[in-house]
Amino acid sequence: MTTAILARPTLGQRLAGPWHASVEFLRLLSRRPVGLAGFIGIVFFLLLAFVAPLFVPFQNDPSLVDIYQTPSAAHPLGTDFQGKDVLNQIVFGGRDILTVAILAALVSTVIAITFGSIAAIIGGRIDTTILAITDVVLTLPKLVLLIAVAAILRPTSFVFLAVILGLIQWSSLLRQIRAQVLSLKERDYVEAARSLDLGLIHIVFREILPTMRSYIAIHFIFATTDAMYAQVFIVFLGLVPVSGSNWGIMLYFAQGQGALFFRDSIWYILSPILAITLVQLSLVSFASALEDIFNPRLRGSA
Amino acid sequence: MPVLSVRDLSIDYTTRKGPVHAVRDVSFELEQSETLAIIGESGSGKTTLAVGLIRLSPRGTKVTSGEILYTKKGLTTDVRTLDDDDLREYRWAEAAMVFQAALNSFNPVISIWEQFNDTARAHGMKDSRRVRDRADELLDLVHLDAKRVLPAFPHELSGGMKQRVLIALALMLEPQLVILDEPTTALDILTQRSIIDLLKQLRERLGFSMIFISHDLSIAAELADRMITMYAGRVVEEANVDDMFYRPRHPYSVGLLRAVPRVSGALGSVASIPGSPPDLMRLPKGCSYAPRCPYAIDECRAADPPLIPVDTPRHQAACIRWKHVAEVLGSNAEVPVAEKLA
Amino acid sequence: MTALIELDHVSRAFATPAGAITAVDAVSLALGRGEAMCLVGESGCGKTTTGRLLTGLLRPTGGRLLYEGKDVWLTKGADLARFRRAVQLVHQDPYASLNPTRTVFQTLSAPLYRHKKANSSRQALAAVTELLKRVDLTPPENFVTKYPHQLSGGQRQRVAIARALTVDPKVIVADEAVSMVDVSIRISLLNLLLALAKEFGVTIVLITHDLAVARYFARRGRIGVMYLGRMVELADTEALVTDPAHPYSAALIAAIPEADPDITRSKTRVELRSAEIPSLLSLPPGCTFHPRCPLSEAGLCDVKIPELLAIPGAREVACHVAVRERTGARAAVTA
Amino acid sequence: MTTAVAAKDQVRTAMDPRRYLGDAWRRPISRAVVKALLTIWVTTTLTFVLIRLMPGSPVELKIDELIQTSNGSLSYEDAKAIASGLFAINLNAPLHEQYLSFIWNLLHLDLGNSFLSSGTGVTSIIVAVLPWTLFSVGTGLLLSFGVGIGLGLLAAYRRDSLLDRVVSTGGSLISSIPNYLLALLMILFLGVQWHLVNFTSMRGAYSSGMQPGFTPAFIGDIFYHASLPITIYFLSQIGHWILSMRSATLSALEEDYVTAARARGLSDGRIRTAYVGRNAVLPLVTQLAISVGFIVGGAAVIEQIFAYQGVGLRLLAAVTQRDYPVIQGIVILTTVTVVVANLAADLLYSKLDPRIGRAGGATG
Repeated sequence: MTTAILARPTLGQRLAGPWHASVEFLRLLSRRPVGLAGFIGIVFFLLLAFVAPLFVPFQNDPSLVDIYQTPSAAHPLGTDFQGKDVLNQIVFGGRDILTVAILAALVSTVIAITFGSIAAIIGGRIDTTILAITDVVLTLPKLVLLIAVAAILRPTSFVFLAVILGLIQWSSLLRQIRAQVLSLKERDYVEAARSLDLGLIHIVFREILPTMRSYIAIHFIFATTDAMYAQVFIVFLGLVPVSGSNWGIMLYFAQGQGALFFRDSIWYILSPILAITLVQLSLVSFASALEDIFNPRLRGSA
Repeated sequence: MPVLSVRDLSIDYTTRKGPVHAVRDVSFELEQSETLAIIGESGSGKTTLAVGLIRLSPRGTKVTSGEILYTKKGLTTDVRTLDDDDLREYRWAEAAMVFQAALNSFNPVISIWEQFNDTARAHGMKDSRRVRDRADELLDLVHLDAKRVLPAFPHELSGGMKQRVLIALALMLEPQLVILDEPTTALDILTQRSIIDLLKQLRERLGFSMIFISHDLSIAAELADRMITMYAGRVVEEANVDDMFYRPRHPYSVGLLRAVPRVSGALGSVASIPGSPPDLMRLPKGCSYAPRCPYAIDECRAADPPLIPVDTPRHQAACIRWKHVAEVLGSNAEVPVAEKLA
Repeated sequence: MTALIELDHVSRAFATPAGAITAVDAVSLALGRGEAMCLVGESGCGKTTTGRLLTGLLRPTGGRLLYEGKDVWLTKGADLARFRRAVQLVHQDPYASLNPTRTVFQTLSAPLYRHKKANSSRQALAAVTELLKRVDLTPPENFVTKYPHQLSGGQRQRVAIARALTVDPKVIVADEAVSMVDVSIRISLLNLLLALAKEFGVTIVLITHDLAVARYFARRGRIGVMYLGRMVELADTEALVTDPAHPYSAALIAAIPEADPDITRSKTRVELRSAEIPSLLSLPPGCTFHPRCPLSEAGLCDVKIPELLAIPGAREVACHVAVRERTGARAAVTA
Repeated sequence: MTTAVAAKDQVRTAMDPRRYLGDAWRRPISRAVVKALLTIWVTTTLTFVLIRLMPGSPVELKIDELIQTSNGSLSYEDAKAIASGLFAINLNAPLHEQYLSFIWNLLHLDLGNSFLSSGTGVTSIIVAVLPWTLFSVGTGLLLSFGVGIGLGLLAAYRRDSLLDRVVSTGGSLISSIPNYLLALLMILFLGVQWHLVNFTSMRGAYSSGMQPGFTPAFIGDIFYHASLPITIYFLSQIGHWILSMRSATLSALEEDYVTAARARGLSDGRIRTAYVGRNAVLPLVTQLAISVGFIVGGAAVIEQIFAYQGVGLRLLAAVTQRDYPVIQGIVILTTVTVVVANLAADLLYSKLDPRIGRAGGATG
């Protein structure tokens, strides 16, 4: 036996655990081509949105002679209605949209985990109240509400936008988290921890939440896709003040300027569509692969 | 002529890590009106064997060799070769199965009557008035009130009632063979008693053959004519019930009998079997029980011992040390093992 | 001698969607240090609830739980925490009682750290090794780094027992602790629990539906038989299995199939008047067993709730008829 | 195990009158009704707050606008009176009275008048457009639900076959593309690039010369105009149904009662429908209701892209024109529609699953 490792078991766990877990995880992921492609896609778009702008110069000068050009060496994805380079806009249009989506997902996931756990663990009237609010919010036609709220409040900062998006989409995740915690709370090992007097903090953070890690990760990814959907939705409809560059705004202009019906503008309009679609696809296929890995019941026999 | 004759049956199931040999070269015969108990612990392959008999194995399971010969009115067929339609007919009309999880054996969203009717229609009884009469008669046989039970949904019945309904349903088509997987495990003592008595009564009255699978030796002591002990997918001993309980010859049977305390009579020298069952993917060389066996010698680890006749031709054990076991147990009196070893 | 832990007419009611039920009704039970006793009964008899009332995981809706003579539910803070640790529960299902994401070492060391029994990982490792040896998981180094899914059912149950031992409990309530492990290793687990009672003076209450297991475990102690929330008989083990006084105990013993063909096939049945178990939602008046009881007397059993009374033969029984006949018999002898 | 342990609440608390709402919340059917009423109340209150109380709220904006457009001929009070009429709120009354009269008007389906076409009631505007949205969304949803559960069931039965891979990968691909992008792609390729579909002729809910009525020509025309939105609703939802049904079926297939039904020799068809399908579809019924809310919202952008005259397009027009009474009315009525759909689904569920809403447990 390696007493050396055990002499510092917590450190040993920290070092050996995540490393082995990541290797095992990548091994399992490598057997799922779709999931692996999704993972690579996510890494690619994160690099494109957050790292590439550091190396590429920003081109924002309209050039009226170059409008709606088809792809060429100078403009690999052609130009838009103002003659601006499309590829450049794709590179610079990712950061805001991904930031808002991730931030919104964070807001909704944190709300769902916090109040879902509180409802499940404390129970009683607090549970009934939280559950009632959640059920009501779950039924609301959220996109209609989003349109109304955006139209009236006109969010200008993207943090505000992220908070609004996060605030409308936590409900179904909260219900699921609550159900999970409720069932975990009844587990014998949690009862054992109670009778060993290990304390609420230990029970929540050592016994219950770690078991839900993968579950939360998967739902965080799905929440990101939902937030991105809703975000592009209201940007495309022109309901948030148009400024800066992002893929949704590209679409908004493309439609507003009638580029949709102009045959040569296909690269201009297709680029943001593909960018958004590929991000969504990557997220969804990665999340599905995670589900597959973490939930053996759905696992194929392969 | 036996009703069922199983020969060298082997069943594997595939996992990520490779095939698991769940059932290995199992052979036995079941006579008309005979009751056979198959005893084994978790992982012994007894349930895989039971569902294999009506070819109901789950995905990823494969019968790798052997025959399941079923005989009716002098005609013998191999269940393994039946086509889909014949197989459907064989299931329930010839061999009915009462599952371990009787509690979950009913579709929760349709009434008990519909489940009776479904079964009848599947076997060509289209006249629902006649099905109704038959259902009334069967429920009466298991001492249930048809008027109350038939319109009910499964969740409205207690565990014992569901088990009775399932037995009634099993007898609907007058099968020659009834297979019961842990028929009383989840039930309370008094309910368990009434189910045992009911099975005895019905067997006497209707004359069907019965195979039941259990880890519970006492059910076997109550109901069985003959017994099989399984360990790590193999039959390690086969004997009539008295020989098995009072004159076991395989050390695993001995250990199992000694591990179960009793309520009446002397307690004797009760003891567990040391160690735990082997990993079916990495079976030890030779006899798979050898690592836990108090009587094992070097020879035991050399080759897997075949099932050979001991004492009488109808008593077989897969142990080269069976004579030694007989010596240790001493007299052949009808005294339980734990007392002989005390 | 005062009892270590005592239930004094403890009741527990629950609200269910269909109405209120009383799962445990005025049960009294006093246990001494190092005692190994069993509670038996069928499902719904309240034995599990009684076990949880003993551990303080459930609050009684009536009666008192006494530990070292003090009412536990009147104590607070440190005293209550001390009680919680002194009484530990071992669960039925070894596959659910250990957290799948934590190693044996993590499971066992957390309470050691929490209760200052170890301050460094070196101390924790030494203590964990000691605990593993005590529950016969040897060599311990083979087990410390294992996750629950790498262990067999019996091994998991031993880890669960070791976890209970981390806080030096005075009482262990083992709820069906052996019913889900393989038949062949049950006795060794029971022996482990018995050794704890004998060597360390831990009081152990084994809750089981299996009278044979109860007889083995409590062979030098007592068995309590419960029916629909009430204790119907509490007696020395051999007295109970050879000569049950309560008609329900008698019916159970007569009904149990035994692993011995000669005995089991020649048992005489106790015929009950009804096979139907009354619902906890509408319990019969008087003795709850009277609608099924072969000895039931109209005007007595269906009216008056029998109390658990001590009668000759090392037992207490809650049955009007049994008490009358058995004490009457003694009166006749002495006369 | 005693069954009693399952019940967590103490008797004491059940007697507490303050727990009545809590108890109602635990009973499925009363819960559905309470939920419906609560949701409608929350939305209406929310819109009231948004319109009336937010700083720089539409009411204040409107008053300013009225004063400005009249070049000072209107006093603040007069402008406020006009705004009161437009919003159907008496702005001089105390807040709680404003709120009560707002709710009172609402109960009489009086949602005020549109800013732009004065005299036109919001209710009549909505009544004119809502049916078109309900028709297209409903058709798309039911089609995708039906086809989706069929394909999901099939994929689960042929697990790991080529069909399964194609259907479930395809389903997951198509469900991850936002529906408005699907619509854009459709216009881009089918219309502009390949000239397969004449989009301009399909604008509107029906052709201009058509006489509304139950004539085959009119019905055909309706479907012609709605075909694109319906296709999009269908495509954007079908993946979800396929995947949900597939996984629900896979878990139903592992249930003991399915094995037991096989052992009884039941035909595959009967097992597939009554034993596997019926149990697998149950949880999806609830999801069906939730997706109604989602699609009705998504309809806004789809209707705009295809210029289909439904409630979504009207909502967007109101937003650009800052016609707040119409926005408010549409939000409230859409919510009511969605809530009614949810209520229907909840009731349907309790009919389909005998375990819900029936007193449980014969004794035995």
